Formats: sequence, C-alpha cells, structure tokens
Amino acid sequence: MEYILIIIAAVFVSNIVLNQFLGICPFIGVSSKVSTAFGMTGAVTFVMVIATLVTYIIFQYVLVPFQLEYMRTITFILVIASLVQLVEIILKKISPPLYQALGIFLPLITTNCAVLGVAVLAVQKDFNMLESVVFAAGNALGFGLALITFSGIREYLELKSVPKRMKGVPIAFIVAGLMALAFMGFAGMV
Amino acid sequence: MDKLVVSPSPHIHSEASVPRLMYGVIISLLPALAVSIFYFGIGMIIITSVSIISCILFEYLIQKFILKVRPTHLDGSAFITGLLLAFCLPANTPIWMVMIGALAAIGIGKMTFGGLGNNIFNPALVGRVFLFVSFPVAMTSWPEPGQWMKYADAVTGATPLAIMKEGVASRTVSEIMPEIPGYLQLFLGNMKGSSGEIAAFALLIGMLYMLYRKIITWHIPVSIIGTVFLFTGILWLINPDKFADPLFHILSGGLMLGAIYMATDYVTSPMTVRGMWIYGVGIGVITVLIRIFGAYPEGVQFAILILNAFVPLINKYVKPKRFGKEVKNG
Amino acid sequence: MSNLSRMASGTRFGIRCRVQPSSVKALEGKRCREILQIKWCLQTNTMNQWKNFSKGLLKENAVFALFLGLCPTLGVTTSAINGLGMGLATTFVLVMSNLVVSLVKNFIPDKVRIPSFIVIIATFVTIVEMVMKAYVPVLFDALGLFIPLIVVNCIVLGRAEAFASKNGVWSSIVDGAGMGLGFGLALTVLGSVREILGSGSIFGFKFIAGDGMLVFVLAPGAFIALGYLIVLANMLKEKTS
Amino acid sequence: MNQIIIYTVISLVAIGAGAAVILYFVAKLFRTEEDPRIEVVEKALPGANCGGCGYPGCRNFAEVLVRSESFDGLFCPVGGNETMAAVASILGREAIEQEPRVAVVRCNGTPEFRSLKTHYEGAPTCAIAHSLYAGEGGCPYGCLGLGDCVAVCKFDAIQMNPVTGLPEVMDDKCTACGACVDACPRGIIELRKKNKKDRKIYVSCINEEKGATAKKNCAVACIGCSLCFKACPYEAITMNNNLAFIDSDKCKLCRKCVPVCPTNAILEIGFPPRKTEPVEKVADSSQ
Amino acid sequence: MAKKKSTFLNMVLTLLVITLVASALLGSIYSVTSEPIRMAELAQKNEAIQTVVPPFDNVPSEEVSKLALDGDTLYFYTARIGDSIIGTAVETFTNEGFSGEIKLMVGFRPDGTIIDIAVLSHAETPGLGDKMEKSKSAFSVQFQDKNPESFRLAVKKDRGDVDAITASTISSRAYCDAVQRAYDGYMKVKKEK
Amino acid sequence: MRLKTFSQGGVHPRELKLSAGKKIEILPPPETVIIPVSQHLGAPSKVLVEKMADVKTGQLIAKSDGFISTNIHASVSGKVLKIDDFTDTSGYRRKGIQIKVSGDEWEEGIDRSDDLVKEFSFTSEEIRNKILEAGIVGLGGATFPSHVKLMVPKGKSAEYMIINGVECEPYLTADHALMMERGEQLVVGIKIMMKGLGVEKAILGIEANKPDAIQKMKSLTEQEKNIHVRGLKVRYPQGGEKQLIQALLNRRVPGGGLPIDVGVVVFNVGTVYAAYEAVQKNKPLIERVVTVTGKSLREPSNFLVRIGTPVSYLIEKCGGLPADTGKVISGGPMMGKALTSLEVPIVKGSSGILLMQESESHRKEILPCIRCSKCISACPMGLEPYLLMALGKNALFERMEEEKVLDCIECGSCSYVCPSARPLLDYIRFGKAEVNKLIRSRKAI
Ligand SMILES: Cc1cc2nc3c(=O)[nH]c(=O)nc-3n(C[C@H](O)[C@H](O)[C@H](O)COP(=O)(O)O)c2cc1C
Ligand SMILES: Cc1cc2nc3c(=O)[nH]c(=O)nc-3n(C[C@H](O)[C@H](O)[C@H](O)COP(=O)(O)O)c2cc1C
Ligand SMILES: Cc1cc2nc3c(=O)[nH]c(=O)nc-3n(C[C@H](O)[C@H](O)[C@H](O)COP(=O)(O)O)c2cc1C
Ligand SMILES: Cc1cc2nc3c(=O)[nH]c(=O)nc-3n(C[C@H](O)[C@H](O)[C@H](O)CO)c2cc1C
Ligand code: SF4
Ligand code: SF4
Ligand code: SF4
Ligand code: SF4
Ligand code: FES
Repeated sequence: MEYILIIIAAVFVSNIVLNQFLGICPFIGVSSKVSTAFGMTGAVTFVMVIATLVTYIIFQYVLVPFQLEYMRTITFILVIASLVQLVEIILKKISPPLYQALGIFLPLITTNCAVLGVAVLAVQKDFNMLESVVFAAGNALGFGLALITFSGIREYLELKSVPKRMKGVPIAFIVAGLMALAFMGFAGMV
Repeated sequence: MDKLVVSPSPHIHSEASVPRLMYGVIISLLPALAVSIFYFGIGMIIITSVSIISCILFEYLIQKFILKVRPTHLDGSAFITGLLLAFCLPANTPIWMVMIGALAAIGIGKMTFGGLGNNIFNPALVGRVFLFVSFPVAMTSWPEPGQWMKYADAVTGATPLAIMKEGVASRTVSEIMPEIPGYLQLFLGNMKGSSGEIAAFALLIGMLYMLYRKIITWHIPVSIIGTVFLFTGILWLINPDKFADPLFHILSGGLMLGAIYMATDYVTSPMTVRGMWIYGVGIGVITVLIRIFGAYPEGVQFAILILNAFVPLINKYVKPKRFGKEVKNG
Repeated sequence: MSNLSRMASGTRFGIRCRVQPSSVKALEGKRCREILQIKWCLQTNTMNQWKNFSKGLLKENAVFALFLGLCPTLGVTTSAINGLGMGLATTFVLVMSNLVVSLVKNFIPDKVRIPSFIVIIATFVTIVEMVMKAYVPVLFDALGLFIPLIVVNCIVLGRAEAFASKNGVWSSIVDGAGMGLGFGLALTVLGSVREILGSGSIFGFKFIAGDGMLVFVLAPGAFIALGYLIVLANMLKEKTS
Repeated sequence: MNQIIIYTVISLVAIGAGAAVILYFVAKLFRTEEDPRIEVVEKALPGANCGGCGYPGCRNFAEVLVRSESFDGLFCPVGGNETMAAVASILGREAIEQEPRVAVVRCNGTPEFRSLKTHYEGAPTCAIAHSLYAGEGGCPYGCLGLGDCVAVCKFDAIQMNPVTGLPEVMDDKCTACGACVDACPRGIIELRKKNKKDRKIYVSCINEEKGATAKKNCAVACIGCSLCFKACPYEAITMNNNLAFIDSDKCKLCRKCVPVCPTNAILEIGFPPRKTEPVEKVADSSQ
Repeated sequence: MAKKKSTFLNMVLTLLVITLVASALLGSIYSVTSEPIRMAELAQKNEAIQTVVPPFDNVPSEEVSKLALDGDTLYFYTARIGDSIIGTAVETFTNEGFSGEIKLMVGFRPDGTIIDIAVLSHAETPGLGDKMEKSKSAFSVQFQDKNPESFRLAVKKDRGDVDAITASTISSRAYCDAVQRAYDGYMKVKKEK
Repeated sequence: MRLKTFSQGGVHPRELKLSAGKKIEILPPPETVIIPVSQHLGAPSKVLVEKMADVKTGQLIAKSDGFISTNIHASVSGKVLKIDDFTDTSGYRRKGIQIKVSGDEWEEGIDRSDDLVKEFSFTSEEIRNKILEAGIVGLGGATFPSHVKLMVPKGKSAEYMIINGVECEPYLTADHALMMERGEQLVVGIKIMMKGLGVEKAILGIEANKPDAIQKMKSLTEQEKNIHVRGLKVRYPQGGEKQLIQALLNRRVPGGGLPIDVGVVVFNVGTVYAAYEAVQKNKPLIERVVTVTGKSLREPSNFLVRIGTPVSYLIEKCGGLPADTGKVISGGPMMGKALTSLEVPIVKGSSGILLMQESESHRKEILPCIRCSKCISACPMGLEPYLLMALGKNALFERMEEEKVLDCIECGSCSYVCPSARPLLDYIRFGKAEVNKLIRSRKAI
C-alpha cells in the first residue's frame, strides 16, 4: 500500500514535470511526436531507476560513512553520466533494436534535471532502498504520462490554426500550464 | 444568370450551421438560468450578464486588435462560454473577478489557440479553475438560495458536498445527512452551490432538448453519470457510514452541469463513440476520486480538464468502425 | 574565398573560429604570421567582444530563444529576488566553468571531454551550494533543489562545450557572463511578473493589500507566464533586428 | 578536518577513475562499427544534448545529419550557424555555387485579357481547382489565382496582386528555392537566370493549344506563330507544341523578339523605355 | 598546442588530475565553510527557540532530548535561567498538511501552557496555508497562553476551539495536529522524568 | 416489417423528386451531336470513321481499345463534321466526334419496335460478347464497362446479382421512370444478366420513396422464384454498391475490395435495360433516360435522349433556361458535376441535368472545424473526414493513406452535414488522387 501511495503521489499529485518543474527541457524539446515521447519515456524510466539505485548505494555506503554528504551533487552527476554512457555502449552492442528504440535518447538524459533531481530527492526524503526504486519508477511514469499526453496535444495542434506567434514553444508552455492547472485537481489525494 | 457557379460536389448542404448549434445550446440553458434567477435573484443576473458581455467583448477585442482576423464574436460560442462560466461561479462573485475569469477563459483558454475549434481545454472551465486557484476564498463561499435582492452581502455557507467532505472526517454519513437539504430539494435546486449547477431537473430538460435537436449525443452524459453512479454505489455498498449514496453524488455539485454541458463541448471532447465512452468513464472515475480522496469537495471541473488533455491521444488511437474492415464474407 | 578567410572560418588547420566571413574580410591585408595570431586578433577585437556578450541577453537568450535551463526558470521564480539569486548563482558557475574549461581544453583527450567538464562544473556548483548555505541560508532554502541542479542546466555544459572548449580565456569569460546574465535577466523578469500578479508585490515590496492571483505563484501560472513572455521576447527581437 | 579533505580526494578520485576505467574497458569490449563521419559530426556539435534540435541528443542529431540529403529543417540552436557551417563542410555539402536564379510566373491572363466565364466556389486551393476543371477563364493552362504558390513560399517572396489576380514575385526576396514551382499544379512558375537589374524577357504563357483556341480564351496567349523564333538572333527561342519558349541561359536580352509578337505574349521587365514605342496591338485584338 | 590523444593512459590520467584538483578544492572550501554552515543552521534553530520561550541564559540547542514518534522524531530543547527550567521548545511535525510535511517549534511552560509557536518549515500554498506563519496572519496568536488540557486543539468545524484560517481548514487541522503531538510528547517526557 | 437499410453513416437530404411520375418523353435528335470517345472508365476507344464520312444510327464509330474499354456507336445518322478536341463537362478539351444530323437512318439488324421479346437462348459467352458489342457501360454513374463485370475473376464466384434501383440522389427520377414504364423488359434483362453472370439469385433494391415501382416490380416478379424485390428505407447513399450490398445481404465488401469478393455483382436498372435491348433487339447503347429538373424549371421531365445531345437542347425542351439559374449540374446534387458550359453533350453516364437557383448555388462561408464529429457519424465508410481534410491541407498524404482515404466513396455526406461548411470532400478527393500517385510511384520503383 505504501508503495502504491508513493507511485500515485509521484504520478498524479506531485507530478515531476507539472508540479515539481523537473525535466522541463526534454518535456518541451522532445514532445512534438507521440512516438518519440514513448521512446523517451522508456529511456527515462530505465535510467532513472538504475541511477537512483546506484546513487542510493553510493550515498548510503560511501558518502554517509565518510561524512561526505556535501559531495552529493558531484558524485551523483559523475555516476549518472558514466552510467548513461555505460548503458548506451552495452545496449548498442547487445540489442540494436532496443538501442534504436531507447538508446538514442540516452545522451539527452545525462543533462536532464529529472534524473539527478529524483536521485537527490530520494536521498533527501530518507527513503529506504526499495522505496527509492519505487519512487524513481513512479516519477518516471509521471514523466511519461505528462510527456505522452503533451506530445499528443502538440501533434494535434500541428493540424490546427494556432496563431503564428504562438506556434511552437509558446503554445507548448500554455498547454503545459493548463495541464498543470488541471492536475491540481489531484491535490491532497495522498 | 451571369456566370455559372462551379464547385465540386456535393452541391447541397444541410441546415446545420455553427450559430444554429450554438444558439440551440443557449436555448437549452434557459430553464436552468430561470431556476437560478429564481433562487439567487439579482446576483445571478449581474454575474451572468457581466460574464457574457465580457466574454463576447474580449473575443471581439482580441480578434480585432491582437490577432487581426475577422471577429466572430457573435457566432454564439463566446456567449455559451460566458453563460457557462457564470453558471459555475458563486452568485456573489465580484464583478471584477468575473471579468478576470472571462479574460482567462477567452484569452488563455480559447484565443491563444486560435479561437473557435482550436482549443484543447474547455474555455469556460479554464476560466473557472483559473479563478478557483487564484481566489480560493471567494470561490468557496456560496450564497444561501432565496436571497433575492442581495449580491455581495449575501449570507454564505458550504455546499452539500463540502459539508459531506468536512463531515466524514469525524462523523458518519447518517449523522451528516440532516445538515443537507433533502433529495427533492437537491433535484429542484434549493441548495448552495455554483449559480447554475443547482437545478438538476432544469439541466435535464435542457439535455432532452439538445438530444431532440441532435446537438449532442447521449454517450458522454450517460457514461459520466453512469460511472459516478456505479463507482459511488460500490463504495457505498462497502461502507455506507463513510461514503454517501450514489444519488447524493449525482444530485449534488456540478456533476449534471459538467456532464451535460461542459464535457460535451464538441471542440474538447473525442470524436468517436468509443472515444466518448473512454472519456466519459475517465471523467466519472476522476470526479469520484477527487470528491472522496482528494483535497477538494468537488472534482468535476478538474476531471473534465484532465480528460480534455487526453482527447488528442484518444482521437489518435480510437478510430471509428471502418466499413468492411473486420467482417469478411458475411 | 581568400586563403585567410578560409583559414579563419574553416577547419583546415584544426582550428575553428567563430567569426563571420565578413569580419574576416575586414582583417584581410593585415599581416598575421600565424593562424593562431589571427585568432587572437579576432578575439581581442572589442566590437566582437560586446557582441559576444550581448547576444546572450536577447538574441540567443538561454530561456527566451534557446529554451534551455527551463527547470530552474520555472521552479524558483515565485518572486523576483529568487530569480535574481538563481541567475547570479548560475552566472557564477557559467563564468568559472567557462574560464577553467578554456584554460584546460588542450589537455583533455576527446573521449573524456564530457566527464571532465562535468566534474569541473559540479565542483563550482558544490562551491556555490556550500557558500550559499553558509552565508545566505534564506536564499538557499528558497532555491532548494535547484541549486544542485545547476549541474545539469544544459546552458552550462552547452557553453562549455560549444564555446569555451574552442575559444580563448577572455572571450570564454565574456561569453559565460553574457549567457549567465541573460539567463538571470530572464529569471528576474519572470519572477517579477509572477510576483506582481501573484502576490501584488515586487522584490518583496507590497503595493496592493491582500493577495494577488494565486495561480501565478503556483505551477500553472509559471508555465503560462513564461509562454506569453516568450511571445513578447520574440516580438522585441523582431523589432530590434 | 584534514581527514575530510583526504576522504574527499580519495573517494572522488576513486569514483572518477573507476568510472573511467570501467567505461574504457566496456567501450573496448562492446565496440560497434558505424559510419565514422557520425563521430566527426558529433564532435563538431556542441554536445549539450539539450534536444533543442528536436532530436534526442547530439549523437542522434549527428546521425540524422549524416543520413540527410539536405539540411532543411535541421538546426542546432545552441551551436547556431557556425556549427551548421562546420557540419556542412565536414559532410562536403557546402552549397554548390550556382548562378543566381529567380522565380517567374508565366501567365499573363489578367481580367482585361481573359474574360471569366464561370465562378469557382470549391476549396480555395489551386491544386483542387485544377483537378476539378479548367478554371474560371476557360484556359486550361492559365493561372488559377488561388495562391498555392504564395502559401508555400517561406520567404514571403511571392504575393497575389488583387487587381490582376496573378501572383507576383519580388525578385529581391526570392531565394529560388523552387517551392512554388513544385506547388503550382499547372507548372506555370519557372526558375530563370537572374540578370542585372532584375531584367528579364520571357514568354508569359504556357498554353499549348492551337492558336485560335488559345486566343479565344485569352487575348495575350502565345499562339505559336513562330515570329519571335525567327526574330531571335541567338537561337534562344524554341517552338514546341504551339508554344514559344525563351531559354534564359541563352537569351542575351536584345529585345528583338518582344515587338514582333502579335499578341504581346512576350514580356520585357526592368528595361528603360524604348525610343520608339511598339505598336499597341493588344488593344485592338481584345476588342 | 596539440590536443592530447585519447589513449587509455591519457584518459585516466586526465580524469585523475581533474578529480584530484576538484576534490582538493572542494575539500578545502568545505573545511572553510563547514563551520559557518553549522553556525547558520544553529542560528536558525536558536532564533526559533528564542521566539517561543522566554529569555534564558543557557544554550538550549545543546540541551536536547529526543522522542521517536509516528515514524519521525520530536526534539526537546530546554531553556533555563540558572538551574530552573523556564520553558521547553519542542520541535514537532505533521504529515497532514495540504502539501506535505509541516515543522513547528512550540514553546511550553513547565505546566504545559503554550507560550508561542513558530513555523520552521512548510510547503503550504502561499496566500492560503502559509497564513500559519506569524508574519502573515494572526492565526498562531490564538494559541498563546492556552493550555491544551482545556483548550481543544481542533478547528471549530471539528468541534474544537481553534478558528481555522479562511479556506485553509486542512492546513489549520495539520497545524493543530502538530501542536497536539508536541503537547503529548512533552507530557510523556515529563511524566517519565 | 421494418425496412432495411445500411447500418453505418448516411444522411437524408430533402428528396425533391420533382419529375416523379412524368412519362419518359422520346426526344428527336438535335442538329448536331458530339460523341466523346471516352465516355467510360478505362482506355478511350479507337476512332473508326473519318472526317466527312456518312454514318447511320447505331453504326460502330469507335472500337474498344483494351481490356477495360468498350465500343461507341453513332447515336444519329448524318455526316461526321469534325474529329477534334471538344470541351467536356470539366472545361478541359478532349477528343470527340461531331456529327451533323440528317434524317434518322438506322443500321441494319436493329429491332426498333416496342415488342417485348421474352425468350432467349444465348450462352453466357454470347451474352458477354453482345454487351461488349453494344458498348454497354454501367449507367449508375461509374460507367464501368459492363462486360468486364460479367467476367468473374478466377478463384471467385458470384452468388448474387443485385440490381440497383435505389436512386438515392435527390431530384433524379430516371431509374424510377424506367422501372415504371419498362418493367417487363427489365425482368427479361435481369434474367439475361443472371445468365451472363451465371448466378441463381437476383435481388432488386428500391427505396421506399418509390412505392409504385416497388409494387410494380413485385407483381412482375411474382412468378420468378429467383428474383426478389426489396423495399429499402430512404437513406443516402444507399445506392452506393457497398452500402446496398450491406443493406440487402449484410455482407461487407472489404476495404479496397470489389463486390465480387463477397460473391455479389451490382448493376443499375438502366444497365440491365440496356442489356435487354442489346441482347434481344441488337440495339447498341445510343440513348438513355435523363432527368432534367430544377426548382425554377418550367417543366421538369424525364427524356429518352440520344448520346451526344447538347445539354442546352434538353433545357430548351423543358421550357428554357430559367433566369435565376446559378449552377447547372450533370447528375444529382450530391455527386454530380457542375457544368462550365451548356454546350457539353449528354454522355452514357449522364443520369440527369439539374438546374440550381442562384440562391442555392453558392457555398456557405468556410468556418473552422468545431470537431462536432457530425462528419464521422455521417460517413458511411467509417472514415474521419475532418482529419482527412486537415491532413490533406497539410499535404500529409502518407498519413491520409494510413487513415484509409482510398475507402472514401465520395458520397459527399460529410460535406453535406458539416455545420462549418467545410469543403471536406474537396480535400479528400484531392488526397485520394495524391495517394494514388504515391502508390503508383511506389510500384514503379
Ligand atoms: C490553489 C489552491 C491552494 C490551496 N491551498 C490550501 C492550503 O494551503 N491549505 C488548505 O488548507 N487548503 C488549501 N486549499 C484548499 C481550498 O481552499 C479548499 O476549499 C479548502 O480546503 C476547503 O475549504 P474550507 O477550508 O473553507 O473548509 C487550496 C485550494 C486551492 C485551489
Ligand atoms: C479497376 C477496376 C476493376 C474492376 N473489376 C471488376 C470486376 O472484376 N468485377 C466486377 O464485378 N466489377 C469490377 N469493377 C467494377 C466495380 O465493382 C464497380 O461496379 C464500379 O467501379 C462502379 O461502382 P460505383 O459506381 O459504386 O463506383 C471494377 C472496377 C474497377 C475500377
Ligand atoms: C454515393 C454513391 C451513390 C450511388 N447511388 C446510386 C444510385 O442511386 N443508383 C444507382 O444505380 N447507382 C448508384 N451508385 C453507383 C453504384 O455504386 C454502382 O456503381 C452501380 O449500382 C453499379 O451498377 P452499374 O455498373 O450498372 O452502374 C452510387 C454510387 C455511389 C458511390
Ligand atoms: C454542446 C456544446 C457544449 C459547449 N460547452 C461549452 C463549455 O462547456 N464551455 C465553453 O467555454 N464553451 C462551450 N461551448 C461553446 C464552444 O464550443 C466553445 O466555446 C469552444 O470550445 C471554443 O472553441 C459548447 C458548445 C456546444 C455546442
Ligand atoms: S517559393 Fe522559393 S522560388 Fe518561389 S518565390 Fe518563394 S523563394 Fe522564390
Ligand atoms: S501560379 Fe500556379 S499556384 Fe500560383 S496561383 Fe497561379 S495556378 Fe495557383
Ligand atoms: S465522401 Fe468519403 S469521407 Fe465523406 S462521408 Fe462519403 S465516404 Fe465518408
Ligand atoms: S462536421 Fe465539420 S465541423 Fe464537424 S467535425 Fe466534421 S469537419 Fe469538423
Ligand atoms: S533545466 Fe533542462 S531539463 Fe531541467
């Protein structure tokens, strides 16, 4: 039950994009097509879960014992960057189709606040290992939900006559704002 | 005969036109308007007229001076937006607040996307939720019905849903029920609530009229109300002390208004019948979730907006039944 | 194309130079013995330096034109002062990391370029984090998670990669400062708009009694305000060019 | 306190070096072959992996760039023009120097020369009108005037003249991208060599019908009489299917062909007025 | 100057040097700032303690006792003048807030009467729930000098004695919940002593 | 019993059958006729006569030139004036033969009497040949050569023949008149076509707004076990063969398929009547029934007209062109083509000439799509016209193909219902053409 609550909270109530403002760049940048959004979601889920797990371990078993909590940012980003690269290299070799589907999104993820943000949040919230993983998965799902719906809307707007000045990024922000407005309805649910 | 007109077929056209449809909706809203004026008197008249006039005015001004296109403010859609926006505000909302709501509805919700037919979210609801989030205090104090000549100074209180929501935290449903008007009163509209949402029977009359005129189909209202009925019914059967019965949920709050008028807005609802079902069930489920587990006593407005966001995906993946696709040779 | 301009704009001698062929033309005839020297002449050209700096303010503004670094932009701008603080913090990191990257660029093998840059950036971010915590704890609390997230702000790594790793020290600093201040400007403007509309105050100075339109303090208002600001910035850009 | 520094140094160095070593060996172990240019292009890109280009990451963008035929719609906002130029030079795609060209609309059927016989009310695009019928004026080759060419021009270089009902190209804005040429369902628009002072001489008609039929529908149609063909000293004019065509690469702008045309179908644009005005033949032929 | 080739040795060496320098730099800055950081944090805490208990002459933040409760911990800071206890500041919490955790510092007289309350941290909506901060509204004033034994720590809607913040019943409830927890904890600790 | 109809989509415009009940009037030939060489789907026919040659009524003047093609006969007797390009309905010029009429001398062997010839003893092979010889094409509008339809492709078998007497278009009454006046001949024609096709069962579908025709055809087929007459609920486009098959047999022709894929072949009543004349009377297809109608027209009528007669001649016979005419349509108001000139000839596929008043000739102003989904509910093929139009506007032809644009039967129901008066079908038709081009270029590679 507790895990379900963590997921619901992450997906709906404090959605990582619409409520926490993390991962906005890919949310705006990689959302013009639904198919791309699906790929990105898959890649983010994969990396977010693994990264959170690894950073959790490093934090709890290296940084905390040596009282190096202040090194959190630098070690986390180092770990995430290497991890992403590692995953990319391995994926490319062992499963080219999977690489085609997810791998091309991987480099983008290194500089995605969402991954680092979730890793940091998981530590900040004093979750245990399993909770951290569930938290990461929930946030990835939340990211996916927002991204996929959003890309659906943007694809749809392509066929509509949006005023010239609003076309592209500005209208994307307005849509994101209205989505955030709608998602406020989930407030207090957990 | 001067020059022969040449155009591709078809050469005839049905009677239907956008203004005809829109004014049909407006006509169907008149009974509800009458009931609301009966209960809220002058306040209702003020906010309704302010809302309608500002919506039409903003549409005109934006089209004329910002977008520089031919204004279409009289096609009826801005009128409906104004009317429905007023319908989901308390009847004592200050005039300036109504105008901000109209600006949000028309400016952000509609014109930013290019006007009629292009928006993703229901403009009236954008206006309403924008106000709700901006001014939660004003948006959650509801005038008592029957205060004819009172506007800003009306006595206010909580809606049946709010009483229920506050109550179930510490008491059982049956203990709370006496504080809530009877079901007949709810049906007739004698309760606190948004100015236009109160009278279930008037809204139902409007729905019948729209069905008769073939302005809307029954799928969306029925799927929403049915889902709410089923979902709350199940909860009620599980624990009648903690969860109110389905009839209460259907008669109170903005469910009827939302299901009949807001969720059915063409522009922001799915195109196919199967899509409408998905949409309706989604709205129903989220409404109940918010009402029962969320922070707000009422969830229809959010539920509709949330499902609005999913409409493009629904339209993308839910296709009408293609002729001759699935059946071969008999 | 003359030999000179080809050398300056092409990749023929393993050097890339960010100059328009037109400005190279102006230099033609000058006697620069070495290609490196050409580069140097160009970079110390003050006119160029001003352009280099000012482009980040509007034309290539990180937020309004490139749509990068959006998370902090939206996340911290509930008030003008927060926006300003975040902008300054980011500028510091940008300038410092540009500086260091341009200094060490030639020692770094390509394969470890990105990890090295990340470490450099993360170092400065951590420094900012610690300093803020120690001396302005209130601001640190307000900016919260977004301070460590400067590390992944695309603008920082982007400038390190796109500019500092190819240019000299001085112009890298100028570039970082321009970009950072442009970013800060955007955040301050957005913060002011949200503060004015949302709380009826500016830099904490309240000018109307009561609350503003709450929505602008919350998430939806951030998106919506930024959306319209981008339109305004575009219109401004069109006017100025 | 010093202890902290030592721990810091040890752990960070360990993590960093460890990552590097692992990465190095994994990269060795799992090496894959691919187009080497991708690597080079990727290096030329900023490497910010911001997704600003619309592709998920610089590497993917590099792959797309290497595969693409042209750079249309491909742009890196972080790197800007310089980066794109660098990429172009890597891929050997520098724009091939070409003689400048400009779009020319070859129809002269303004209302005074071409009476409208019907009134079109279908979807307002040339493509649809063309597939439906011959057009309001009855000339099955003439401009339909619904502006498909205007709509596709990204440079606002072509605009409808409301008086003539014909599109007009603004030579200074036209980049000769050819979008309008592809868009016109009737093939009226041609890219012709750009001459000094935007001068041009061309047959402003593409009607291939017999002279009499052509002339019946439009007073300034080319009737295929070959007079210009005979007048041209440079063999720049060819006759095909009742239609004269002036090759802009061969034309020397001598203007000899212009006055001989009995229907005034040949236009000269951008020239100073002639000393002796050509006889106004159009006026009497349209009566 | 030519760029370094990407050989294994070069790569590892570069990373080694960079991390070495970076960590050394960080370490030294840390050692410089760690003290100010600690001081800043302490100052924040002391400030809160000062506002909720009468003037004291000891250092309450060093006289801490803890009580694990509901998955989190209450902290008790004792304020004295000389040897006599003049009040106790209780750092308390609740998870019932409109958006997550709220942390309060509640000052009690030895008899359990509330002296004053300060908000340490919260994420409630600006303009609504944040009226619990003293600087934003007079909501917290009504708790002063009340003894929870007689003063029911619940909003009036729930038949308590607290006037809720307008349109923020949820935050008000949470606030009461946190104060109640502080009181209960304080009583429990006192009894054990 | 509830009347059957097709189950999906459809509209019901006002019927306005002004010429209903009018007797078929036989028109004398005009002064000159123009006979285009391409009046059918498929390859144009090859001209056999030369300029200034004398021809007799019914003489073969252009020969089938390919598998899908057919013969063309002189519809009058006289002299060939010109073989040239003539303006056709679209205003484009196409090849045709112009004949100056003199007298009415018929080719040998054609039985011109009205006597009913019931018996026949031809093999199906012979029937097919006679139909090809007579130049018969589908008179329901598509003008597909009928002998091709009689040849069931290998691996498929025909089970039913459906005769299309639906006439679902408003205004038109040609088929109605034909059934009322030539019912007996039709029944013989049906039997001939059944023989030609080799099927045992035939169904004649007629919409309920022609009760007299239903009545009459029912009584005429009382004796025939294998021929059924079915009344159908009035609904456009019931005459579309896919809809008709579904209404009568509840079989759905698969997307991209032909009726034969579900064991059915559909013929229009006019086609069947022409087959009767060809087989029993040796008479080629040189005349057809045409409805000339319009609200302002003095006398809406049904005429038996020689192919090649100019439209203006027919209008003259109905009392002249009304002053308020804004648009002249060849065919019905839903699917017909607007004419650019009144001098174009009647061809084999012309079923009616409709004169629209100026006030009803103009299209309404195009407004933005409000996503009311009325076009989706109206589409009998289950397509999404609003989407197809948007895709067509943005030139996304590949996506149009995915959205099954080629299934569209161009019935126009979508444009008819759209409250925003969007030119949906215009863009869809255009998209279909482009998609076909795409497919062809793909095949070419
Ligand atoms: C944007 C927004 C923010 C809100 N924030 C709070 C909050 O911080 N604390 C709270 O108790 N209620 C908050 N609410 C809840 C509403 O005010 C809600 O109506 C209230 O909980 C119930 O009304 P009542 O307190 O008057 O009974 C918020 C509502 C909105 C729309
Ligand atoms: C390329 C093509 C091939 C056809 N082949 C056959 C056929 O083999 N058998 C048949 O019964 N009809 C055939 N038809 C005719 C169609 O079934 C149909 O009757 C004709 O296209 C007219 O139908 P419509 O008026 O409903 O459009 C063919 C049509 C086309 C276009
Ligand atoms: C929308 C639509 C409506 C049609 N309506 C009729 C009709 O009313 N009567 C008819 O005979 N054919 C109609 N047709 C043509 C039929 O589909 C089919 O082509 C014809 O019945 C085949 O017979 P034929 O080859 O003898 O013409 C219609 C076709 C379409 C696409
Ligand atoms: C059945 C129906 C329901 C409508 N409901 C709404 C509504 O809830 N809110 C609104 O702003 N406009 C409504 N409109 C008007 C119009 O469709 C709306 O303003 C568009 O969303 C604007 O593009 C409705 C129109 C119709 C025909
Ligand atoms: S579309 Fe291209 S070729 Fe045509 S006018 Fe515009 S710029 Fe010139
Ligand atoms: S030139 Fe061609 S595309 Fe342009 S308006 Fe004329 S017909 Fe249309
Ligand atoms: S014309 Fe095509 S898309 Fe439109 S209703 Fe008919 S079949 Fe459907
Ligand atoms: S009928 Fe017209 S307005 Fe309605 S959905 Fe279809 S195209 Fe849009
Ligand atoms: S700042 Fe770019 S993803 Fe957050």
